Amino acid sequence: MPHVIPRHLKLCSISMASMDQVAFRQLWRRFAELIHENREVLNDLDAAIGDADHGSNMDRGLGKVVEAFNANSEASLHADAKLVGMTLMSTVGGASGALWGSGMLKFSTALPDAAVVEWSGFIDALGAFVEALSKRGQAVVGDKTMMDVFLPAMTELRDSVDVQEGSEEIVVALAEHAKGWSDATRDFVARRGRAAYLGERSIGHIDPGSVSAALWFQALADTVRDQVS
Amino acid sequence: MPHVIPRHLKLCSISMASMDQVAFRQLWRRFAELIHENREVLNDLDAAIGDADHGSNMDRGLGKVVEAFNANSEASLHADAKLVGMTLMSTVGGASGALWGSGMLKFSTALPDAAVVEWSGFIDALGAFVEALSKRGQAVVGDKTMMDVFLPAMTELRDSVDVQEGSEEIVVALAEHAKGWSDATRDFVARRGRAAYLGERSIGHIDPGSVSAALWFQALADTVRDQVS
Amino acid sequence: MKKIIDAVETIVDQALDGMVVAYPEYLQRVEGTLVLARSKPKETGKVGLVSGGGSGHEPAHGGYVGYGMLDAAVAGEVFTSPTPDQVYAGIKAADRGAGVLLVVKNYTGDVMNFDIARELADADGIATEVVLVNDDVAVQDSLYTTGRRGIAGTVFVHKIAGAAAEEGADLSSVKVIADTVVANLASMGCALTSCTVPANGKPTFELGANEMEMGIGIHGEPGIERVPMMSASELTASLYHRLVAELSLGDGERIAAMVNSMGATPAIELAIMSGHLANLTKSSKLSLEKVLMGEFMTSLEMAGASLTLLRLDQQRSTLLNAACDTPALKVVQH
Amino acid sequence: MKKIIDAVETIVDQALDGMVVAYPEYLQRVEGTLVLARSKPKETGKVGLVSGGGSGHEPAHGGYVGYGMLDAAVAGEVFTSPTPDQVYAGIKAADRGAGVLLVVKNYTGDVMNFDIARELADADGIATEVVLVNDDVAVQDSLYTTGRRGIAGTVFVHKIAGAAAEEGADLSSVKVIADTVVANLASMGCALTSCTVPANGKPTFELGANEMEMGIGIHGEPGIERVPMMSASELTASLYHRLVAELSLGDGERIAAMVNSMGATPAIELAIMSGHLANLTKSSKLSLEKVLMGEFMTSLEMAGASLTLLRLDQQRSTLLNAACDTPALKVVQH
Ligand SMILES: Nc1ncnc2c1ncn2[C@@H]1O[C@H](COP(=O)(O)OP(=O)(O)O)[C@@H](O)[C@H]1O
Ligand SMILES: Nc1ncnc2c1ncn2[C@@H]1O[C@H](COP(=O)(O)OP(=O)(O)O)[C@@H](O)[C@H]1O
Ligand SMILES: [Mg+2]
Ligand SMILES: [Mg+2]
Ligand SMILES: [Mg+2]
Ligand SMILES: [Mg+2]
Repeated sequence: MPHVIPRHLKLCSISMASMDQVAFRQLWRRFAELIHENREVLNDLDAAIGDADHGSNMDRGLGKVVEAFNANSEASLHADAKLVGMTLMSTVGGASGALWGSGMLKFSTALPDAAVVEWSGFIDALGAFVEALSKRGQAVVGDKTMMDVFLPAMTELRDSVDVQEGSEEIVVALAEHAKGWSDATRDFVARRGRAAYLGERSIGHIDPGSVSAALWFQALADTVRDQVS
Repeated sequence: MPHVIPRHLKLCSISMASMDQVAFRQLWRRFAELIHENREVLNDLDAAIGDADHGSNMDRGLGKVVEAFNANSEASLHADAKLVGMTLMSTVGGASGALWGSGMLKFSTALPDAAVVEWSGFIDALGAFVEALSKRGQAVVGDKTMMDVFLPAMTELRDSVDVQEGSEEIVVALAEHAKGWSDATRDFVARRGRAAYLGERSIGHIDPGSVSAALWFQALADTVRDQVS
Repeated sequence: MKKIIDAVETIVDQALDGMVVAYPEYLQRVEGTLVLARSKPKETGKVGLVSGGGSGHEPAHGGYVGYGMLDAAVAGEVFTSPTPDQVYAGIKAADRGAGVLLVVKNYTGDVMNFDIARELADADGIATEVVLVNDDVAVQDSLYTTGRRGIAGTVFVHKIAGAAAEEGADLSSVKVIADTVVANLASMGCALTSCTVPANGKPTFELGANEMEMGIGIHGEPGIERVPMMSASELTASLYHRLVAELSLGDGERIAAMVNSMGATPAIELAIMSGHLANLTKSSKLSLEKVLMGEFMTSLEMAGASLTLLRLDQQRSTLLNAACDTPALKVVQH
Repeated sequence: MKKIIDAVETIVDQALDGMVVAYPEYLQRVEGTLVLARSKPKETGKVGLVSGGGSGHEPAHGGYVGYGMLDAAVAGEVFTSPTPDQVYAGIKAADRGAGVLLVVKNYTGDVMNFDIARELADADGIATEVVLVNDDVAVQDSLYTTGRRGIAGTVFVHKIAGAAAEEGADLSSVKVIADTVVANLASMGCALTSCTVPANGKPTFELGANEMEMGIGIHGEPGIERVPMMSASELTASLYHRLVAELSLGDGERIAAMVNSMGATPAIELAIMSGHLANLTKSSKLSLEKVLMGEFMTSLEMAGASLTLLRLDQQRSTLLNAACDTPALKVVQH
């Protein structure tokens, strides 16, 4: 695991006032790593209540994102995010591909044609992303999907953004909460996605899409920590 | 196992001068029992060098022979043997069905339209049976087939027939020899039948058809023993 | 995992090329895509039909591309719905100027990816309609959730809507016909063994030596109940009665059926089920006009079978019996 | 043993009835026999074609009964050659006054049972000829033994001899054509898993997780070598080169091929093999004119595949491409 930050540094409250292309790409590279490491876990979770491919899907798509980053140096954050969106859209497939792909395209349109964006602008773009997911997938909190992570995470970020800018504390805490929200899906009855076919039998299994969503916030935390260190 | 003869009786030399319909049917009923008991063994032997059905084939056919006996009381040995031949021919299938079926039809034509035949006449009919098998199957001794039992058994019976008529000693010894001839096929390379496709790889496995042939001689021994007791 | 493959990543790409090798007179691959289209496209002015979905259900869907059925089939990775760009390529390949009907099995992933593709086609001025197939009665239908899944009955939609399109019906008529097929369609399957998703490398689930899973999905998704192995007679009756109830089929009604292998279950077992099916329909005084028996919508090498019933009326019967000529289904006029 | 059956003893009987349920426009069962015959017999004065063998190889052989192929198929118990009375019933059903060609796979049991049936037909004044199919090159040919086995290539004999008979060729001409097919035919298969003979209840053999059996017979008979799993590319090449050598195929020659599933191996894997096949033929400058891909000669639920090559000349090519219309193989003129 790269970018490991010495423990004592974690204690100081440092913030990231803005997100630039380097950080943005680092975030997605880190996400790709985390997904790759958890590929089997995600497939196994999906095997229990779905079709055993969520890890393969995300890993395939994020591998392609990294390849796309390596092959293209885009001129702006907008272009970078669009690259991510187009790549995910065309390589992930399945429910998660449509959601992450169309979501990231919305994300990109909310980002400026510039190399850097204020932290609050980044949060707004993330808001557009989550809104796109809601629209496309129609899932609400409690439906046992990735929205069980994205929706509360968005609320938490919005609540914090006025007070602190990209604080390491906030994103580290958020990553932990995200993990918790994901774990909590274990007790839900799935109402959206493939797991919904199981009805009550979906209880007792964590939703794979919520786990990958939580990993994204882990990647965000790791990135902020690394950038501010 | 019915028809068990107390051990001490085995020592007296008693003979069967002729074979009647009762004995003939008893012989086939006993053969059917032995095959049924060894069904799995025969299938397993066939699995090793063939297609795993010799036990099923023989068991199916002999079950039908018993059914046919129960349903039809024929007027002569000839008719009984023909019933056996037609039944085997139309229900066993595979190599063994063609051989036992056409063999028993020849056997029947060698038997008189009477209820009883001299022991020597029975041996002659058996000779016709074995000859039909040779003709149909073209197998010689050493080819790793049922002929590895039938051909030497025929020689032994012919050699004995002048001296003793249907002696219990002879048929009991013959059953033992038949078992030995069958066991000996283990070392042969198959040249006829499905096992021939294996070539050298057939070495080390006993030929299933030789085992069922040996069981027929066991049935003969059991029948003679029972008849003379 | 024992499969005749080279690498997990190239399975779908290689298999599509292989389909063209085997069926050059039927199929061509749209350059640079995962789309199989008719090698001889239909006349302009006729409605195009596109279906698609994850791979691993062969012959679905490439096997149904040809006269009287589909114009293009879009493949995704194994058991993963195709991406919108691919679906869009399929739409373009199928469009002959009269719009395109998309046959979509009702899975969130398929629905969303096809929806995005429709948005792309819309921007391009290609009219599209969607028929959502949700024939799997193992799953309770509900407005508040994802609803029912689409499984083997989809092939009847291809056949009947395809025949209507071939006859020159316009887009909205083809859609109406397709929707009435779905409204009169019910399927349910069972698994005797799991399949192994190549990217995953191990069986998706485990079944005991005497267990079967009723209501299995075609992606190895869990079914509704794990039960002891049934005889062919019990199994067929159990599926049949469920479907008859679901469709409220009554005396004298006309039906078509599909006895479908999930993959490993051999034809000899399907034939035994078909025999029972004929007897069951006789007992319930249904008129069984057509049986499709074989591998139509598989789940890789899963052992198991599904039964589909379709209520027929004169229109559906005529279209079902209309000539078609595709790699996997040919109806020859006698 | 997990199978959708009712009882081991009734499998074949039930499956034959089920075939008629599924294909009433093609097949009828000859009353009281295990014979499937055309529901619409061909014109009198044409040579009849009968094939048969043990069951468990579906669609062989009942699936090939129909216009341009067989007139009757005779079933035995699973993996057990049919009995002479059944074969004889098949001969009678197929006879249209011009004699009957029997297509027999070269197994002792089949050969002898068909021979006995011929003796019966002879006594009845029906002329018969036999073509012995022995395409399995895994087994060394030898005059002193049983010779080679007949496997999937048999379907090419049905197709080509069937087309000749349909065109009105007389018995000896049909036999000559069938014999030249056999003389130019080579096949070899492999198994990834065993099958389970119903009457036996357990797998015929065991293979390790990374093992395959090369040269497997279609009844689960041992092959020639147990090897580590190969990639699709290695496997196809290994089978292909063996067949090319066996047929001494040289630059520019025309061939047809069959990529056949042993049962459980799904179409997606066959398609990958077909892709390799096309590349291999290109490299060796052979002209691959036709590929039959699918389940043509199976071994119950065995996983594995076989490859068949047939050298074509103009006559065989024409007959191969002639129209045929059977449950399992349809050639539609385009
Ligand atoms: N309608 C929906 N809205 C939001 N998320 C969804 C929806 N449907 C499914 N998901 C998410 O997608 C995940 C499954 O993704 P994946 O396995 O890659 O796709 P598929 O279900 O098509 O195989 C689920 O675990 C769930 O979190
Ligand atoms: N040509 C032959 N001559 C004599 N016996 C033969 C011949 N071919 C096969 N057999 C015998 O038949 C036995 C196999 O019978 P069976 O398994 O019932 O038929 P199949 O081989 O058709 O499956 C072999 O074990 C062998 O003893
Ligand atoms: Mg999934
Ligand atoms: Mg055998
Ligand atoms: Mg999926
Ligand atoms: Mg056999």
